[in-house]
Amino acid sequence: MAEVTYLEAIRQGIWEEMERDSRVFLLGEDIGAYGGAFKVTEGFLTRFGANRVIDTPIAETAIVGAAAGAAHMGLRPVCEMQFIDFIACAYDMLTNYVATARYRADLPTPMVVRGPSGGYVRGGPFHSQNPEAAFLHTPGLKIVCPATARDAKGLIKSAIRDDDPVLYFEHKYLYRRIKEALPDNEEILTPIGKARVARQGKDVSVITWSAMVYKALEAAEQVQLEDGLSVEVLDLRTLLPMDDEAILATVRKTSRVLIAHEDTRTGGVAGEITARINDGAFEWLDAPVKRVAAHDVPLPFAPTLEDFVLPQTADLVNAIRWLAKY
Amino acid sequence: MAEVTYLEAIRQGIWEEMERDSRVFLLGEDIGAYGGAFKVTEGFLTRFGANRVIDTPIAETAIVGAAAGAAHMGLRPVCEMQFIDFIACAYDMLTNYVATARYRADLPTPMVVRGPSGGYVRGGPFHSQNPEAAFLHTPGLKIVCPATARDAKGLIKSAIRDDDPVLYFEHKYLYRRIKEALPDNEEILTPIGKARVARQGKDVSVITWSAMVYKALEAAEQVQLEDGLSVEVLDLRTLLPMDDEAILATVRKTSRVLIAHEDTRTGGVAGEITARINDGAFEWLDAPVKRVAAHDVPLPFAPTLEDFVLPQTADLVNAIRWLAKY
Amino acid sequence: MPAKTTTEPPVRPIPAGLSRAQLLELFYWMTLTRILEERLVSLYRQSKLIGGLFRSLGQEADAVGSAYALDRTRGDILSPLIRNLGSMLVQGATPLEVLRQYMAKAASPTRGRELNIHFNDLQRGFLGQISPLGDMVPVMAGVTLSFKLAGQDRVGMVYVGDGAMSTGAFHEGMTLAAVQRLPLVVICEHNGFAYSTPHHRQTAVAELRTKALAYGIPGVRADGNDVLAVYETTKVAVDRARSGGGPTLVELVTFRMKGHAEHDNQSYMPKELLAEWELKDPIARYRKQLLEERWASSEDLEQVGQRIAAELDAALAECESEPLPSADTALVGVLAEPPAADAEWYRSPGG
Amino acid sequence: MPAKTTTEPPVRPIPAGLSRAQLLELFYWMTLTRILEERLVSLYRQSKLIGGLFRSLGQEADAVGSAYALDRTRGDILSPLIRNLGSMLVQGATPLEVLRQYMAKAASPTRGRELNIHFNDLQRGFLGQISPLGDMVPVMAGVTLSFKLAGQDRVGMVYVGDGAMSTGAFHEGMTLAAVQRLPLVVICEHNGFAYSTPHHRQTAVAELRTKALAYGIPGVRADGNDVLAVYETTKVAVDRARSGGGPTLVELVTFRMKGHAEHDNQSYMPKELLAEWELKDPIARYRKQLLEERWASSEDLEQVGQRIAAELDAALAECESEPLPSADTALVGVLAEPPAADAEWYRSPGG
Ligand SMILES: Cc1ncc(C[n+]2csc(CCOP(=O)(O)OP(=O)(O)O)c2C)c(N)n1
Ligand SMILES: Cc1ncc(C[n+]2csc(CCOP(=O)(O)OP(=O)(O)O)c2C)c(N)n1
Ligand SMILES: [Mg+2]
Ligand SMILES: [Mg+2]
Repeated sequence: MAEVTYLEAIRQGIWEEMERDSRVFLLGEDIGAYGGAFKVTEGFLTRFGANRVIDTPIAETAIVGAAAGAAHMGLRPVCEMQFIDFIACAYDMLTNYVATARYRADLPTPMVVRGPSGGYVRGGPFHSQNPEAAFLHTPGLKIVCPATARDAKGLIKSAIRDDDPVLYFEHKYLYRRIKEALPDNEEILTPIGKARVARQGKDVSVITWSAMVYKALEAAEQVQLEDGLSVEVLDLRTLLPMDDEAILATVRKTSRVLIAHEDTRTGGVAGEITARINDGAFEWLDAPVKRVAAHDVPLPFAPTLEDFVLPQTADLVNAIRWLAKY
Repeated sequence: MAEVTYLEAIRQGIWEEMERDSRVFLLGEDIGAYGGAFKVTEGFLTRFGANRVIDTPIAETAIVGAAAGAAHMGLRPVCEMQFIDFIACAYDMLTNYVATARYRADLPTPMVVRGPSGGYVRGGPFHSQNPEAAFLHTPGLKIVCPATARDAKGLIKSAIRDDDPVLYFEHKYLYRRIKEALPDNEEILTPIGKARVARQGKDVSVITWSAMVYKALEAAEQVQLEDGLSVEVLDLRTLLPMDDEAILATVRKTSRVLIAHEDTRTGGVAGEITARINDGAFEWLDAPVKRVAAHDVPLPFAPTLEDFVLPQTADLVNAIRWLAKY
Repeated sequence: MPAKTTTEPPVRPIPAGLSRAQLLELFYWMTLTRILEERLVSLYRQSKLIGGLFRSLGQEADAVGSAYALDRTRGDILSPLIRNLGSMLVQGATPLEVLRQYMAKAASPTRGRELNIHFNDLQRGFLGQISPLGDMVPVMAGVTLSFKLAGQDRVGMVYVGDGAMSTGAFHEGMTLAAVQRLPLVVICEHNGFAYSTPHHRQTAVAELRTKALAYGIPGVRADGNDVLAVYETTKVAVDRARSGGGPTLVELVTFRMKGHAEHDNQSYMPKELLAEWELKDPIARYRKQLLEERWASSEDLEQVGQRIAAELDAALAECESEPLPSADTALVGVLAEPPAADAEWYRSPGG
Repeated sequence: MPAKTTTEPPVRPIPAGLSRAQLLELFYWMTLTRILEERLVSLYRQSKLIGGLFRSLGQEADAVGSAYALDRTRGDILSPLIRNLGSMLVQGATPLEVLRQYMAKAASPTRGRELNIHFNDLQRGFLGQISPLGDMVPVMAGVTLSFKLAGQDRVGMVYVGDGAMSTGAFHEGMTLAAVQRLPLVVICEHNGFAYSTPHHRQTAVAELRTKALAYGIPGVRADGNDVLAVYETTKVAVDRARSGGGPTLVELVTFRMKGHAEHDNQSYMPKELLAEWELKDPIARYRKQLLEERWASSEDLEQVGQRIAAELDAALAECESEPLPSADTALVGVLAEPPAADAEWYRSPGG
């Protein structure tokens, strides 16, 4: 059992899959000699060679499109977006070409697009985005957002083995901040489409994912101590396909639900989750489903502004108390 | 009062604004001599000249980006996407550059991006899309989706006069199918951000927009006759910013709500609306908010398949009855 | 006086190392393309087709001649555009498949999910396009990257129009293919117009092969209405790609004789241009050449026409009465897992 | 022996019609760029900056010389990249503004909303970039389109790196600007690397000016470390644009002497290359030239240094203790109407 960071876990996951399966190869900007902007692929070029670790021009549409073409031919490309924000430059290729390939043309397109996402890092409007919501309404894609080192490793491995395109959004705030002891000789494969109960509780449920899981756990701890409230925290892990069973189970258990995400509120993923809860467990609700999300503005740079715009632990505490009192 | 089609209404709206304001000009593919793929800008080149009706290369990112640059300088560009599906090719420019310009840099960017959207026309997966959901979570954009000829005219005029970027999604199924008598010498300006009660009712509310409004009205008529149900139909007209007052008003009135849209269900706009209803009128709900939306697949081409995938009037009837019985 | 029989010796030897049989094959593919499209037009007029109809009238030589330069036995793959019906036929797509696609039949290659010639078979060697222009260039860069990584001597070919070359996707795909020296031949069909937009409003570049210079690859140009010139020029590019020489941009100069699609009467099109190119019709011209050079006899060409008519009659007879896909197939196969999308509740609201 | 006073006649006449005063101005802007960045480095090391720090060490001449070719009195506008601090200074951006941006101060041009030199003032003539590379090319095409439509004789300038030229946005913007003959000068800073990616892995093209051919516009090349050559070459392009001659691609050959940003120790960078370019330092070189040609005296240059030190001391003193923006400004100004975004309920859950 070695202590590994979230970043190291991603690294290990990709490494193991490349060792296991010669069809897996990497495409991205500065991923070779440099090892990627955040060093996720450090050492890969030396180990796997320039044919499997390909430095590309600055051309996200070409990276994603080329990955799709290679995937059709039986390879298993893993694309890095240097910052996930730039996935916007491949939006057409991902939504119109990649996502539809199997349905319209029976073309298998097993590929992964991954990259550093998320805020709380003073990255400003173009190095802090959470693009989940932009792809949630595209049939044909899968979306995963690991919160723990274990899932970071387990989900990248499952994503690479998946027969369909998977968007893997890793949170750069977690890269080196969290550590976890992972078994050295156990193969970790987190199933895509399955949520995880991060904390058991009975009074209020917080449904969330990625870095927000930690704020939820902190808030749960605080209201436990200060209010004696028992809060369940559900870490969705996969957003598409969504784990309805797990969502409805926690709703039926607590009847009070908070959905928390880092992205802006309007049009965010919480809307979809609310609709599913409303649809599947309406009678179980003792209070309105509430959302804690970022304010509806582009994410500003200054710490005072970023901290105000993004949800903080205290906000979750407020929201949980409000629900408990309702 | 002349009878004008939905398409003619758009045409008149743009024409009037170009006559009124010399800062307004058009950018797009084949909009000049050809008058656009659907002839929305027919005759404009002759009247306004090549400086105000600019045929561009096939380059959506350049069209949108150039419009933004011109808008910063005080002009009021109206961009046509030949089919709205290709707005995906300008996704980065719209969400990262255009939408953030005012907030991050105090750059006014008054521009309109419009184009034919929607299905029911045997257009297949790339000529039938409804891109609302892709932009709903981008602060800094406005989104309008007219259903009537009056609003088609009133909203394009308001969009052109708006000081911020407006996405104007016109439904190609309606282009020549609906006609309406519009006053010749009244200036029609539909306010952005205000919904319209398309039919008064007290038993069930259907919240919808664009072409789906007509299916809702048909369904309302049918259940009135066959079941004596009184259905209210709310035509949102603007999706961003959303008219919460109008939404909550109809919910409080009927306590039974159906949200209907043509786009696929998962991640669709109905999720956001459900969350707002749940948040603002939870206690008023006598039944779960239900959604009628397209099935979660790329839109197939064959009539049998398209008709199955897209919501039909009969589906709305079923859903309304289900809600009334609940 | 054209030769009556093929026994007489050719006036000149056949160029490009082609055999008489191959010359006839080229004639067959070009003629098949045209007649199939003419059949489609009459079906379109009888409203038996679903959706729009796209013609390649006058461009049959560029499509057929370029595709013919590929080696089907080696597993070469091309990605056509809407005017490359001929290329797909050469790669083994059948008229029956095309008719079924245009009629959205259940038995069509895409089972009624996609339109017209948007279908593919990687075994036979064609990858259908999607509508957003330019996207197939990066995708074919990926296909040919897989050839390179596997050390295969296969070649890929992708078609772009003079209009599609303005897209960002084209540029990014070209940049990647060139810097990776991928075995990709890029065929630019310079047919003068992009929908209603004339070439000079699309780009400030006169000869489109010039764009190759921006990628550090060779750019060549040929008369797109001369099928043998198209073949020879493309073949050089294909051989270069196969031998590790990287991509080539091949500009084929031709003309779009019909509107963008059947609905478009091309009122914007200068009549003189049409008249001028009418005289350069690639099939009439090739026919004349075959006869004058005594590379084929009129009987040979007659037979080709008869064979095609018979094939198309049979294909049409087979598919016309076929059913459309049944609705319950609509939800299957968006992903491998789950195998089908949810059926929406409102279809059986009781349940 | 450098001249001691400016009274002695120049060895050679001053090129490009520049005056002594202008030569000193160029020296001032280049030196200001460098010293301001050095101040920023020490602030960065003291963790007084927020976010990353980008240097243009070794590229001051290309930024300053190109921007200097614009006419500020006419309302020319440029859009810089991250290494074009010098261009922004020339257009009137102040060190105080830059310091405030890097410290995310409330009084910064973007009020703490955007980072580093991502700020703009269309009056002074600079439009700040956004991060996604290439996007400013279409935007500046639009800015210069507005010049053309209004019949103004203003010129726009946009900077792209050797890496950014691979983006689809660059290609689309260039295609539009060229076909519309817009008054846009495109400056390509060929500094050898894009982050860690050497030029030869970015594109198969050796001389980046070659890419101009793909757009049917002139492509020229100059030594980016020779400020006078940069100025002269760019000036020709600016004059062409102003007189209706359309865009020019100006390739300025230089080298990135520091990592992509301060966090990057550029372990990937061949030491020889750095050593080689060290000798070509644009400021040392220009200084030498000024003295040897007797276009300026060492006193003149001394004074420039002193003036800059004083200005920077003052700027730093003024902003260092300034406050960050107050949180309540965060929701204002996403749209003109409504004027502010909603405050989320969870901040005052009672209400
Ligand atoms: C990205 C994108 N924008 C717009 C369109 C609409 N469109 C379809 S075909 C066409 C013209 C294509 O012209 P060209 O590339 O020259 O091919 P040709 O039709 O001449 O063979 C356009 C604008 C599209 N399919 N994709
Ligand atoms: C579309 C996009 N992809 C990736 C990045 C990340 N990125 C920022 S700067 C950079 C390198 C830019 O190199 P170049 O254009 O040569 O400019 P230089 O830094 O050399 O001045 C990259 C890859 C980005 N900003 N935008
Ligand atoms: Mg064309
Ligand atoms: Mg560079």
